[in-house]
Amino acid sequence: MLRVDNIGLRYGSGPEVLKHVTFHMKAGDFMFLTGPSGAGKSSLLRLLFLAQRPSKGTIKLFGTNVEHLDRSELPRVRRRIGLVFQDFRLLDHLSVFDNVALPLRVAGERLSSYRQNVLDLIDWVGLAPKAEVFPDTLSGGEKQRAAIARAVIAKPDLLLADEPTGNVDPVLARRLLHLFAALNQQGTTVLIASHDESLMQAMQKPILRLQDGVLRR
Amino acid sequence: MLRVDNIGLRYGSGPEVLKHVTFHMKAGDFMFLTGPSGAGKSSLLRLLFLAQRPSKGTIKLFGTNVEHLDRSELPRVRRRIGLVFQDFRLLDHLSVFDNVALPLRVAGERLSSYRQNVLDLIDWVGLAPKAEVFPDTLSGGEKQRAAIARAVIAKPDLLLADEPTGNVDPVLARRLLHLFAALNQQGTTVLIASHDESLMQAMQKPILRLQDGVLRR
Amino acid sequence: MSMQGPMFPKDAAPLRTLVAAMAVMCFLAVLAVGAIILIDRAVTHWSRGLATELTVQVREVSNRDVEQDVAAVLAVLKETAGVREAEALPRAASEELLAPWIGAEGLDKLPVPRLIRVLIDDKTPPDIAALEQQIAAAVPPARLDSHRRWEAELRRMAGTLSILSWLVLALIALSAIAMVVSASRAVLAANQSIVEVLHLVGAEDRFIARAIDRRFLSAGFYAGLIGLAGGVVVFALLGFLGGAEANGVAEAARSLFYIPRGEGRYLLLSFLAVPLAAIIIALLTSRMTLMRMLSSMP
Amino acid sequence: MSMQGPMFPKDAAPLRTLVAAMAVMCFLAVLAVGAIILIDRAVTHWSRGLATELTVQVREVSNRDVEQDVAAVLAVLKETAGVREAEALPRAASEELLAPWIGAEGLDKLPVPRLIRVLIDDKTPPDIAALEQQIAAAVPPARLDSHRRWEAELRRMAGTLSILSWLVLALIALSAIAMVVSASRAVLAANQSIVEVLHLVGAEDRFIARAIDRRFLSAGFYAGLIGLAGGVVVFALLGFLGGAEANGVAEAARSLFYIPRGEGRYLLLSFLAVPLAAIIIALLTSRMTLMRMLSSMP
Ligand SMILES: Nc1ncnc2c1ncn2[C@@H]1O[C@H](COP(=O)(O)OP(=O)(O)OP(=O)(O)O)[C@@H](O)[C@H]1O
Ligand SMILES: Nc1ncnc2c1ncn2[C@@H]1O[C@H](COP(=O)(O)OP(=O)(O)OP(=O)(O)O)[C@@H](O)[C@H]1O
Ligand SMILES: [Mg+2]
Ligand SMILES: [Mg+2]
Repeated sequence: MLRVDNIGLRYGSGPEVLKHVTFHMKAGDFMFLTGPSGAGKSSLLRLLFLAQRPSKGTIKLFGTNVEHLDRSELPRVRRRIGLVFQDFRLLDHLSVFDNVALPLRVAGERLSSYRQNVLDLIDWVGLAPKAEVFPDTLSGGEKQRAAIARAVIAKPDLLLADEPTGNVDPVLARRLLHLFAALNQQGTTVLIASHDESLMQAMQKPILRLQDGVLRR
Repeated sequence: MLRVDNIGLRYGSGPEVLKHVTFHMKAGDFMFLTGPSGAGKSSLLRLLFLAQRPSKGTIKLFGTNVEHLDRSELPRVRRRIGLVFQDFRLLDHLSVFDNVALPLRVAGERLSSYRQNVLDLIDWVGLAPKAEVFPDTLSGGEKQRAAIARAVIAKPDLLLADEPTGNVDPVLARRLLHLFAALNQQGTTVLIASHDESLMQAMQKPILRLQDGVLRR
Repeated sequence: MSMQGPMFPKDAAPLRTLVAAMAVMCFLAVLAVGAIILIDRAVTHWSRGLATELTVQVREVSNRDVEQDVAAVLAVLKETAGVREAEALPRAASEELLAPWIGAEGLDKLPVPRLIRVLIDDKTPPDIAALEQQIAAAVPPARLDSHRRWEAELRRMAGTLSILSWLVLALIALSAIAMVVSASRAVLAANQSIVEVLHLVGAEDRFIARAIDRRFLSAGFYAGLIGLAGGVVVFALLGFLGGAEANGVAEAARSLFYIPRGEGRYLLLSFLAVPLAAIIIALLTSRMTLMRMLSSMP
Repeated sequence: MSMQGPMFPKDAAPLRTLVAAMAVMCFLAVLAVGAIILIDRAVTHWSRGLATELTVQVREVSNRDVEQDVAAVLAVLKETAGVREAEALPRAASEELLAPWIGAEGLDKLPVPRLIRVLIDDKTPPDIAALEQQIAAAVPPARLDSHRRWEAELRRMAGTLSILSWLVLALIALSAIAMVVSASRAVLAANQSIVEVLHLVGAEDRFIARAIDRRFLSAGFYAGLIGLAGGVVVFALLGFLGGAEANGVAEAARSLFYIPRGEGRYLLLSFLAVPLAAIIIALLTSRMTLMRMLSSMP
């Protein structure tokens, strides 16, 4: 499903941000990724959703070595991955509805086929009254929930979430993690970067610990 | 010091985001502001740092009613307030050093007079190796620390921080809160919006609880 | 409910700048194209006015009958294709011409040349040089005066003007390209984060390119419309306001709206070419910039 | 260590578009100003060439001595300020002129008018109309021929051209203003979040305005330089490349670089006015946009 082999990463000529990182996830796994600020969690996730190429090592996604994929094949791979960015990356000129629906639209699906699903999910994350609103008027936690809804709307095979609960209250955080767990039950492989020790403990899932770019189990 | 009297706020023709909010802080107070996502914490802070005018009620800052201040007097008032934005708002075209030094530069101080202070503070928040770097290459937690450094560099009389530890690990979060506490000991009034119950409990400070725009003590 | 919003914002400041730049480009280019056409017409008009009337002088020579010579020249002219009218002027007309030189007193004793006024058909003018030789061969003391010097001077000036206005059109086009390129890049730079999100969410390059093309096409369409309309308004104002003074500009500007058969198509085409060029440049730039942007994203 | 960076980014896409827009505006305006000057010089040049040479005809009248009349006219001319040279042409010159009209045979029997060639000082031409009357009064059979018709025709054409190029300058200026305004707004829109942070951090409005002015001033400076240089290069190329063909443009373009005393100041000023205007427009727009932006922030 997902196999990371002896990966190294440096930005430009800077220091190594990731060193010899090796791990794998089977289909249906649910794991946390944690570590102090600046440890390289976001960088590792960026490699996994193909926003960045590693300086060293190989990444296998869905059974194929990513390096061997043609550029034109990458969009299809990306569409199987759901993403929650640490800084949300909502499109400010689109309504919450359109933001959440984005992965479906990009995949060429028609409005009529996904309209109800999108509205249901928006309702589920508690944004029903904000569906028509533009992101710049949302509160921090509301933005984060919209970003999560966008990541899961297409029922991806792999879900990568970068601190998806940093801006919401503990109650809501638990609710959102249940969303991930439900998705996981349906077969989605989930990897979540988080700082929230209590939340991670509550979920009782394996935890990858990064420190200065090195993975310690 | 800070007195909020029966304040109401609505954005445009939307619903009331804050209703009848009344509280005050004496000089040297340290308080937390909490509540579920979308409760109005950021909105209340925005009112206090004069980024927004209330629809109703009055705000007294440093002993004067803000409404009675002339526009030309506001910058001086703002310079007595330190801000941590929920979304950081670092200037991407300035180095971390310049971002942290911004309030001093805006106040007309000379580089030679603040250079060492800024470097020391950057070191204290753990960003020494990143002082020359531009914010878009920082990790989430690093950005947050730079934003905190910017808020405290001028030793403000009032510090308003909007979820200043949402993106850092618990160890670092505690360290940063100690920074606020140290400042508070020197006389700064501190108000911090946060979701982190364990952190708030550890500090043993009064907590304002907002829910749907209403304050419950 | 607001659904299916545009992939790229419709009304951002950089896009508005692009529209302004393209509109200004179109406007100036329409002015330049119009100026070229105006100058061309004015030259045709002037040189026609000069060329439609020729004069033949027939000198009175001692051993020839001047009246016979005039008749002979008229005969030649009548047979020439392109000559609409040829008319011998009375002796008085010639005397009038010579009077300031010689004084009226001496004239009646003198052999005065006869003048023949020749009107030429605008559309199918005869070969003037051939006609000149023909007349000289038939009647040696006859001379064709075709106002050549005048025409040459005017043509030289018009040629200069024509070169200048083409040059100006070229320079406007070049600077417009520079500006549109720069404005298009700014539009794409402003939308870089959107491109990135779309890319990461799994959009094909084609999908992104089509969405951006749509923005540029509608920007180009409005800009072209504004620029074209502005240019036409200027020429219309020139034509109508300038009516009082008969200074040639107004007349020529008005003539822009009088489109003779056949020519209309080209005029319209050359005006439409301007916004089309603007749109194509904007599209090409945006496409190139987008592709460079995307190729930097793995 | 990188410290004291600029308050607003130096090299953002919207700023580059503004520089491009201002440079293009300056370039086109320099072209238009240059064209106006060129046309003005060309007209002066042409009409001088025509006006520097006058001819006086003195008819041979029965009861007067033509040689005396010629001498009298020459005397009048010598006393006239602005006449550089006056010279009676030999009778042969007059006969040559009349020959095509009358035929060489009859001429020796005829009273042929004498011609006086008059050269006029370019800088201080005499009052032609007064001179005409003076000559006619002194010597009734003498007539001054000043090529007036020619001059009038050329002046009309030149006037038309002059109006057109002023109009083009005005239109370029207007569209440039529109463009610079739009580009300046885009620059400010792109920097809105920076303005907001500075405002909230306690910057005085003056502080923000000064920081932005600095960007616009340096943008305007570079743009002006580029535009001015471009314009000068075009005129230089026109002057040097056009050398082979003596078509008037090259000569006139070259003359742009020959700056007579006194005139130089104005020429330089009119060229410099162009980037200055661009900078002032950009500054005003940015200031107005900034103030509107700030006044929306409490
Ligand atoms: N684009 C970049 N260019 C250069 N350095 C970068 C870039 N992105 C991240 N870094 C650096 O790489 C290191 C790891 O960053 P990363 O964002 O992966 O950390 P993180 O574990 O997500 O931290 P946080 O918990 O604070 O978000 C940091 O020191 C950061 O400054
Ligand atoms: N500019 C705005 N225009 C309209 N509505 C807004 C605006 N800013 C905030 N809101 C709305 O006001 C409400 C309160 O927002 P606020 O940002 O104050 O919440 P918060 O308590 O900070 O939440 P969080 O913990 O998620 O950051 C939210 O419902 C939000 O959507
Ligand atoms: Mg991170
Ligand atoms: Mg908030």
